Amino acid sequence: MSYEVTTPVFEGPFDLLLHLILSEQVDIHEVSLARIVDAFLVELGRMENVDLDVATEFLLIASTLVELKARRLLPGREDMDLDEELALWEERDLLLARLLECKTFKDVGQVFARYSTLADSSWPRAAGPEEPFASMLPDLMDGMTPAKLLRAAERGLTPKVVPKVELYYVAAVRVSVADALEELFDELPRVGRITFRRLTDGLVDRLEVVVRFLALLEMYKQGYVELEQAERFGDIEVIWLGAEVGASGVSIDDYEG
Amino acid sequence: MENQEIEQLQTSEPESAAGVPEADLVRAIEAILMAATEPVEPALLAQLLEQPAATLNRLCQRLATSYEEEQRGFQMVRVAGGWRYQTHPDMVAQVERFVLDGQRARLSGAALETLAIVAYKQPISRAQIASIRGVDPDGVLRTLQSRGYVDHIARDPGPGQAALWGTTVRFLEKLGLDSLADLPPLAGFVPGADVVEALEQGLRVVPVIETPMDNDRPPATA
Amino acid sequence: MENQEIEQLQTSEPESAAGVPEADLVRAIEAILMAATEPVEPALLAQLLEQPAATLNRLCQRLATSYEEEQRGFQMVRVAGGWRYQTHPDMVAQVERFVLDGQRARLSGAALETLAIVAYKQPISRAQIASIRGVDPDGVLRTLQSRGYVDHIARDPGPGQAALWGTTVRFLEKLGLDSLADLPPLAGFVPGADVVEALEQGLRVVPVIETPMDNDRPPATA
Repeated sequence: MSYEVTTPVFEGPFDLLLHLILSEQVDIHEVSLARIVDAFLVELGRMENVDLDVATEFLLIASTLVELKARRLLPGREDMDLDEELALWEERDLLLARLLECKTFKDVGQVFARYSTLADSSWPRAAGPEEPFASMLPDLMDGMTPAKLLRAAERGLTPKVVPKVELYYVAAVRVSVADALEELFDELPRVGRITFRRLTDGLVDRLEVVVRFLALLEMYKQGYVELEQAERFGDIEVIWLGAEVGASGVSIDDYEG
Repeated sequence: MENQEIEQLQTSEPESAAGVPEADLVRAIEAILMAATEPVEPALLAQLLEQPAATLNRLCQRLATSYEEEQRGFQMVRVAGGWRYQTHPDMVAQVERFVLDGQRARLSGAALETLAIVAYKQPISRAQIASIRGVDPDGVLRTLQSRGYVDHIARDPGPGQAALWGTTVRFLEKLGLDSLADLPPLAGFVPGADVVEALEQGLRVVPVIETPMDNDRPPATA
Repeated sequence: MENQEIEQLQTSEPESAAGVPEADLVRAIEAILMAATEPVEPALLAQLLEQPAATLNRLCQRLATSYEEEQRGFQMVRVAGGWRYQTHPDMVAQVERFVLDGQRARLSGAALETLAIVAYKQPISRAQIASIRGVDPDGVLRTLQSRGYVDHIARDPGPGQAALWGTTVRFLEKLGLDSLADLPPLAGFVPGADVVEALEQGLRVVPVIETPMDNDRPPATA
C-alpha cells in the first residue's frame, strides 16, 4: 500500500472543516462530497490500523458536512422568513465560536507534542536503591499468594475491547460504494424509513459500514433519501423519498483505492 | 512557603538550619535521588534531612544548575512536583541504543488535543469535551485513561452526576512538567484575526450566486 | 545534539578513536549509566559508543575518581564486571531513611496484572504485553524490575531482537514456590477462539520458546 501523502489525518468534523477552510480556502458550498470521500479513502489507506473511533468520527464528519450543506441551501428558498434567517446566523456564529475553540486546543495539542517529544528524549533514573537498601524496601508482594496471582492473570488476560484492525485485513475487504448503492436501492424502497444503525446491523466490518454511509450520502446528494439526526451523536434516520430514477440512473465512480 | 534564608555567599563553608554544612545536604540529596525511582518532593527531602523545604529546594536548584554547567550526561530536573535524575536530552541517540525497548509510545493528534482540553478545562465532563472537539471522545479518553494520563477526578454535582475528567501525575511526567501552573497561558493560543476572518468567510451564510447548480437535488421534503 | 564546549576536566580536549572528543564520550557514559538498571560492562559501552573497551574503561575509571574527588553523594563503581552508579557509603543513614520512610508500598492493580501476565506467558515481549493489556506497560515493567520480580530473560530471535521478560527467582521465593511449574494452572480459563485469534493478530512478535525457564538469574537490583 503506497499512497501519496496529500491530506492530513482528520480528527473530526471540526478538524476537517478547519482544514478545508484554512488550508485550502475552499468555500463549504463548493466542497464536493466526492472529493471528501476520496480524501477519506486515501486517509484510510495511510492509517496503520483502523479502529472504531476513526470510523465513527468519520461518520460524524460526513453527517456534519451534510448538515452544513443543507443549511447553506436554505437561504435560497423562497419560503425563508426572517426568524429562520436570524436563527441561521445564530447557528453560524455558534459554529464559528466552536471552530475557534477547537482550533485553539488544536494548537495547544501541538505544543504538547513538542513537550512530550522533549520529555521522551530523557530516561529517568529507575535503578532504585542498591543492596543492602533494596532488601529494606517494603516488599510490594507481601501477602501475595499463587491463587491471587492466578486471579490477576485471568483478569489481565481477559481481552480489553480495544478494536484494532491491521491494515492487511482492511485491504482484504472488497467493498465498493457502487455495490453498496445497489444494495440500498434494493432495500430502502421496501423499508421506507430506517435508522442507519439498523441499516448496518448485519455488517461486521467497519469499512463496510463506512462505505454504506458514503453510498447513503451519495443518494442524499442526488435526492433519493432524506437524512435526519435529531441530536448530535444521535441515531441517523434514513428516509426513502421515492425514485423516479432507478439505480441504473445513478452515476457514481467506484471510489475504491 | 517563602525562602526565608539568606542566600549565603559561597566564601566559607555555609551552614543551614541545625548547623548542617550545606555540602553535606547536597551530598544527601544526590544520594537520595540516585536511589529514587519517582520524583522526590522537596517536602519529603525536608522531612528526611530535617531542614526547611525552601532550603532544600534552593540547594536542588543550585545542584541542577551545576550539572548543566558541568555538561553532565545526566540532568536533575523538577518533574511532577519533585526532583529526579534523568539522562540529558543531548544524549538521546546514545541512550536509545542502550535502553531496551527504547521506543516510546507516541500520542496521536486526537489524544494530544483531548489532553489539551482536559488539562486546561479540568474538571470537565465527557459531554463538554465532545462539544469542543466535535467528536465523541470516549475512545480517546479510554486510551488516555489506560495510559494513566487522565482520570476521573470528580463528579458533576448536577442531576446526571457525570464523571469529571482531569489530568494525572503521569500526564505531568509525560510532558515533563512540574505542575499544571507550568502550562502556557491559553490566551496565547487564541487564533489570530486572519484565521477568524478566513473562518467567517468559509462559513458565509449567503450562498454564492455563481454556483447555484450544486443543488441538483429535489427540495428536502416533498 | 553535539556539544563541542570544553570539558572542564581536561586541559586540551583529547580525542579518541574516530575523532570523538573524550568529553562527549564521558557524557554518553554518564547518560547510559544513569539509564541503566544493572551494571554495564565496558565491552557493551565500547560497542554502543564504537570505541575500544580500553578507552572506555580508562574514561570510566577517571570519571569514578572525579566523582570521589568532588565528594558526590553518589559514586560510580565496578560491580559484577560492569559499571554502575550507587549511593555513597557515607550517605548510608540518609539513604536508609529514604528507603524506609519515603517509598510507597503497594502493588497497583495494573502492576499485579502485568506481573501475572509475565508469570504465565514468559518469555514475553513488551509489545506482546502491551497488546494483551491494551496499554503501554513500560512504567509498570520498570517498577516490577526495580523490585526484582521480573527481568529480561532472553531476546526475541526475530528481526527486532526485542527483550523478552520473565519472572525471577525472587518472584518465586515471594510466592513460596519452587518453580514456575508450581503456579496454579490457567486451565479453567479458556478465552474463546475468536478472542485468541484477535490477540494473535494483534501480536507483532511471536517468540520462539527455546529458553522457557531461563530465570535463574539474580534479581535486577542484586
